[in-house]
Amino acid sequence: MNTMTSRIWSWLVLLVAIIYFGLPLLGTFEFSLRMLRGTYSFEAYRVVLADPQFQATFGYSLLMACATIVMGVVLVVPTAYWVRLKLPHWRPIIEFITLLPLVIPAIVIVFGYIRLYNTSSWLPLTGTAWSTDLLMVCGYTTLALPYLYRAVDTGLRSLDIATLTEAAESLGASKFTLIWRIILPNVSVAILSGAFLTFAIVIGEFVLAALLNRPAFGPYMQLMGANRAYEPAALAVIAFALTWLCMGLIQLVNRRQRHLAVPQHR
Amino acid sequence: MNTMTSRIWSWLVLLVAIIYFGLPLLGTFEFSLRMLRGTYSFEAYRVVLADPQFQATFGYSLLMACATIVMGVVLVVPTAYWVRLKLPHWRPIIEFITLLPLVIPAIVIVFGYIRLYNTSSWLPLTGTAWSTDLLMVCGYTTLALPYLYRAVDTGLRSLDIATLTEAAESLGASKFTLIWRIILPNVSVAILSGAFLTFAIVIGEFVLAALLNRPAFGPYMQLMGANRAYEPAALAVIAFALTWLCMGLIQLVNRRQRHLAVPQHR
Amino acid sequence: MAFLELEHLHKHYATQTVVQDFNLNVEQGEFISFLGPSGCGKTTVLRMIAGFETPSAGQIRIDGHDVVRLKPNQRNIGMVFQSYALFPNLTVAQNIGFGLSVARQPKTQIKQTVQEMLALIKLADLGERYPFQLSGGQQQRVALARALAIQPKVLLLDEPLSALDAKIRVALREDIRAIQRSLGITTIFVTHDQEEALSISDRIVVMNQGHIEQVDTPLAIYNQPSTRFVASFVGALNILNATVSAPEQGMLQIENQTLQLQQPLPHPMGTTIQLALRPEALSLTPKENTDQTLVGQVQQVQFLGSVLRVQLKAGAQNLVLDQFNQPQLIPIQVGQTLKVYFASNQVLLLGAG
Amino acid sequence: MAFLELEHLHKHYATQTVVQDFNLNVEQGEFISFLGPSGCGKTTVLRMIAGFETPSAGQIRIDGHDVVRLKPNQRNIGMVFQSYALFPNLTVAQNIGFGLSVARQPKTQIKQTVQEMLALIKLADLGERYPFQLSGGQQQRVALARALAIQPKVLLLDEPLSALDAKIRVALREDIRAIQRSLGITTIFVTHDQEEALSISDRIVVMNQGHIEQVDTPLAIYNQPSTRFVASFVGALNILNATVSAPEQGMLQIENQTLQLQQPLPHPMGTTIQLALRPEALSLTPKENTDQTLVGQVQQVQFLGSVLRVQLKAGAQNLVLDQFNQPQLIPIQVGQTLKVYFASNQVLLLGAG
Repeated sequence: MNTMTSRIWSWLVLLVAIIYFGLPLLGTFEFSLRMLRGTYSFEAYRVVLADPQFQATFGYSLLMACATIVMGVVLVVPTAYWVRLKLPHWRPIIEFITLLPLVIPAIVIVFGYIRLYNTSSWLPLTGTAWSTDLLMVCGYTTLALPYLYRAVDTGLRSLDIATLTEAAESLGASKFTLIWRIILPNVSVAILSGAFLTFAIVIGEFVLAALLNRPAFGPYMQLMGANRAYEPAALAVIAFALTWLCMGLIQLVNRRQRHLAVPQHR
Repeated sequence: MNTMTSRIWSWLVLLVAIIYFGLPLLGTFEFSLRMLRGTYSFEAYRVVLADPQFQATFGYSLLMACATIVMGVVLVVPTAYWVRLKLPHWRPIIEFITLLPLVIPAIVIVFGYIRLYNTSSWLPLTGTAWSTDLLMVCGYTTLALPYLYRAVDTGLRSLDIATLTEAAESLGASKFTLIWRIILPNVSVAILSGAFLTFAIVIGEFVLAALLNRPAFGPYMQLMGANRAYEPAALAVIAFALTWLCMGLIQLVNRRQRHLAVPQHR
Repeated sequence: MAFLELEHLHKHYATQTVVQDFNLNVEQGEFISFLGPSGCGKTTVLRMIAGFETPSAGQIRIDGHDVVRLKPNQRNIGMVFQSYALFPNLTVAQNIGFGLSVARQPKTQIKQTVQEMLALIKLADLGERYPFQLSGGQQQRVALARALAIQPKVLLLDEPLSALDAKIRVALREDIRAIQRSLGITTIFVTHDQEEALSISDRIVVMNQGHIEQVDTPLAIYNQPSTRFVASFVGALNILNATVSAPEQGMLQIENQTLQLQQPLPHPMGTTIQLALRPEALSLTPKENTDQTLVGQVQQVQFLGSVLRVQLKAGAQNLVLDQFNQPQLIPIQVGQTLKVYFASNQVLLLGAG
Repeated sequence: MAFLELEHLHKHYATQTVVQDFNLNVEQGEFISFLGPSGCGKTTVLRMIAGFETPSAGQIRIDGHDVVRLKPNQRNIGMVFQSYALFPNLTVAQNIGFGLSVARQPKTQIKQTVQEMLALIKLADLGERYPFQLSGGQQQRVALARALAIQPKVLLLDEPLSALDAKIRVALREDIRAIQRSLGITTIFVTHDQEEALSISDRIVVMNQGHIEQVDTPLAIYNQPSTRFVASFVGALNILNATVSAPEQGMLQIENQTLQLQQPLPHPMGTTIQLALRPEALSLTPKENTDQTLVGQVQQVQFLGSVLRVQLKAGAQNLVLDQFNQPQLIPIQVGQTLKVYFASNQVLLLGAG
């Protein structure tokens, strides 16, 4: 086929990507370097990273993110497996449920949670710090569900779930053994990419943390954004760099897992 | 297999869904009915729907959503097609680009846009209302890209793009004819579901509209939320009902498009 | 008492019956094939034995024990699938050892069994490979080894060769048979390919629309088909309409040509009955036992490699003849009239049509 | 000047050569098969003719015009794919009419052509169905009609029968051949199945590792293979090591048994050469032209339906014999010693081994 047209398209895609994402990012980055008047410097970054508030809130959100990922994986992997195996007609419904968080604004969820689990309710989860954290992890899991479910479901698609299940059963394995030793390792890349997104969501989340009044990174960012000029730009760039790091790691894992590759035809 | 275990799992999934989504929603709904003291009524809904501000902002956001969907489809369908056909090794990169908006907070994008296209820049897009709208549609397209691209890409997965392309070419068709007459109709369901998500995102979006100072539905909701008690709850319920409507429509279309079904094995 | 007993097995789903009144006794060490067109229920019976489907009615006994209520992972049955179904994240050795590791056998024991199995399937050096690094034929060998490693009571093979190329298919089926013989394992092999079933089996179960048409040895299935379905499904067949002219003498008329079978016919004079003749039972040259002839006009000559297939027309009726290709044969011309010889004891009577 | 001319076609990718110096002239109306194992480059040549691949060097002329620089949609070539590649959103009639509609033919004209095509593929009533409502065989017929509707100069078929069941495969290949004959369309058919190629083609191009091994009629390919690859790829073959004992008289020793071929041998006395014999050239009973014999011991008897395959061992050498199944044959026992008859003119000389 015409490689010329192919080239032009490739460049067009790149151009769109640059205009859409590159330029704003570049603008932000350039701005973040101008904290010291008249010269480019990393002063903004130094200030941000040295702030004990930054370290505390980031650490807290990191912890929340990990808890969310664990809870999400435990919920999602068996569910996605089971839906594919036994309830294929349920898939549209499940898919719909996992999309709800995108559609119902986070504020509705929080609003509902606070009404349901406040100190005077039958399950006063907002009473203590640890139970509020638990509530928050539940909320974050809700927010992360669509990405995690979709990622895992896509990962499962490349497996012949039904036959692998039967093969494992005929060899004497239980469902638990199967999920732990066969399914989980085979969707590990999918889980990783879902986990990375979960991480990004939890780190940046503001509404839930603010309303439940927990010391998370989102409110801290918002505070900085409202009161400072250069630091938020630096924070955005840091977040972006973290993202690239994660992506790089995922690519690396991907390359090692080439046994999932579909055989090639000529 | 054991239908008992299957049943238990089904109920468990349902239970989780109810606890996560149902209860908060129900709480919100119940609250929205209590505008008139001592009795349940739809007063909050009447007030909301009668508000001319509601009608104006909702109409404006509706228009923006449609423009975003059109722009998104025109960008995404040929790109996704081309990437699948010619640049399979580009897929991880493209996938990464489409994920960026989830990770880079909207505020960074807007911040960059305003710096780049303000009235004193080389392309003063924020100068007039219509060019600001254009900028906003671009921004929304960016936000909607991940969902739209993933949906279309998933839709394309069930087609043997390479062979269909060759078949069409051997029959004398150009690439444009192929995309218009074969690819687009075959991913129409995927586009619809992507469009629905785009719609939901644009209707609820706040940051972009507020910073560009356009009369959209998001800022209106925020305003109501800050100043009223019962109306925001009513708005959330309305948004949810709209969602269900869209989902119902998609299911309907899905059922008509059964020729995309994968043949079943026994 | 047979080793594997299937009694009055039924299976129906909401709207349709897929298996009805299936009865079969399999002796220990026997190699049985289920043969039939797709949708005939052969795979469903196999899956009921494995435990992946629950019979609507009937009994399944292995070695005297009823297994219907046992879960698949309690039945100790080896299963090989059409799609290989190897675990993609495990090496070949780990795949083969999976069942033993699940059963918590000691590691040294597992290692030894895996080595034996690898030697058995002639892939001793490939233990550390991953499934995606193997060819289809090799993957299926590994799947076979994996199923055999747990020393199952019964080995079930669900169209294991369908996904493979023709030459590999033939080689692997011979290997499967040899391994089965050497281990003496009771085996059920599901296939829609008649040559596969005929070449590999001790006995064949021919199925159609959920019921058994015939259970017999390959030779008997081919040479004495008991139903019209078996006759036409297994092997190619010429079906001829003939009119009985003298039942006691076994005399028939086909398009004004007379045949005389060596047996009286149970039909009154004037009845139209159907005869069947295998293409390879016909010959263009007389042989010692060919006591019957038919004359026809050549419609088409097809060269299939080892076989030359001649399509003739006798009046309104089609006749296909197979003969081995021999370079010195005189070429046959389309339109030519030829005499076809055959033995009366090779005629299958299909009854009044 | 031939209708389709391929001259010195080469195709290489970065690291490997997939087609080298491919030369072929195809006459108008000819039916040519490309036969070879997977990866031999046969599909690549087809795709170069269609325009989906660009040759690294060489020329492709159709009806005298060089088409190498034309895009696929300018070449007017009909293509049928293994996976059918029907457009899932169009009905059968719309699929068949797609090429005409792209060419902006008037609607009445399109409708008429579609009707003719539907009649040609014997699916006249199914025009309003969608592809997913058809069986595999029907879908492939529609794909054929779609390719023929645009009245292409050349019809290219890329393993069109590989995805179908055995019986449908045979029926459809005969239909394809009949349609091709009736339209007189120049056709290239790619396959890895030798029986398919032998039964359907005017000429066969046997390919191996990117080059042509032999181009000839099916009979010549089978009976006079010009290379060892062709001999062993097309049909089954016994290969025997023999020692030349008297070159002028054509005398050979195989495991202490003497053969005498009817031709002098171009090898000195004492040379070890390889002979090839088709399994169907061997017989258990003497025939008029069987002037040679070998004695062997029965290793295995396989019943394949119409054919009974006997595997013998003569000393250290394996010998496979095919004979038609006949019910009255005396059963052959494993271990039995048998005499095998064959004609010296059926022996293929493969040269010094």
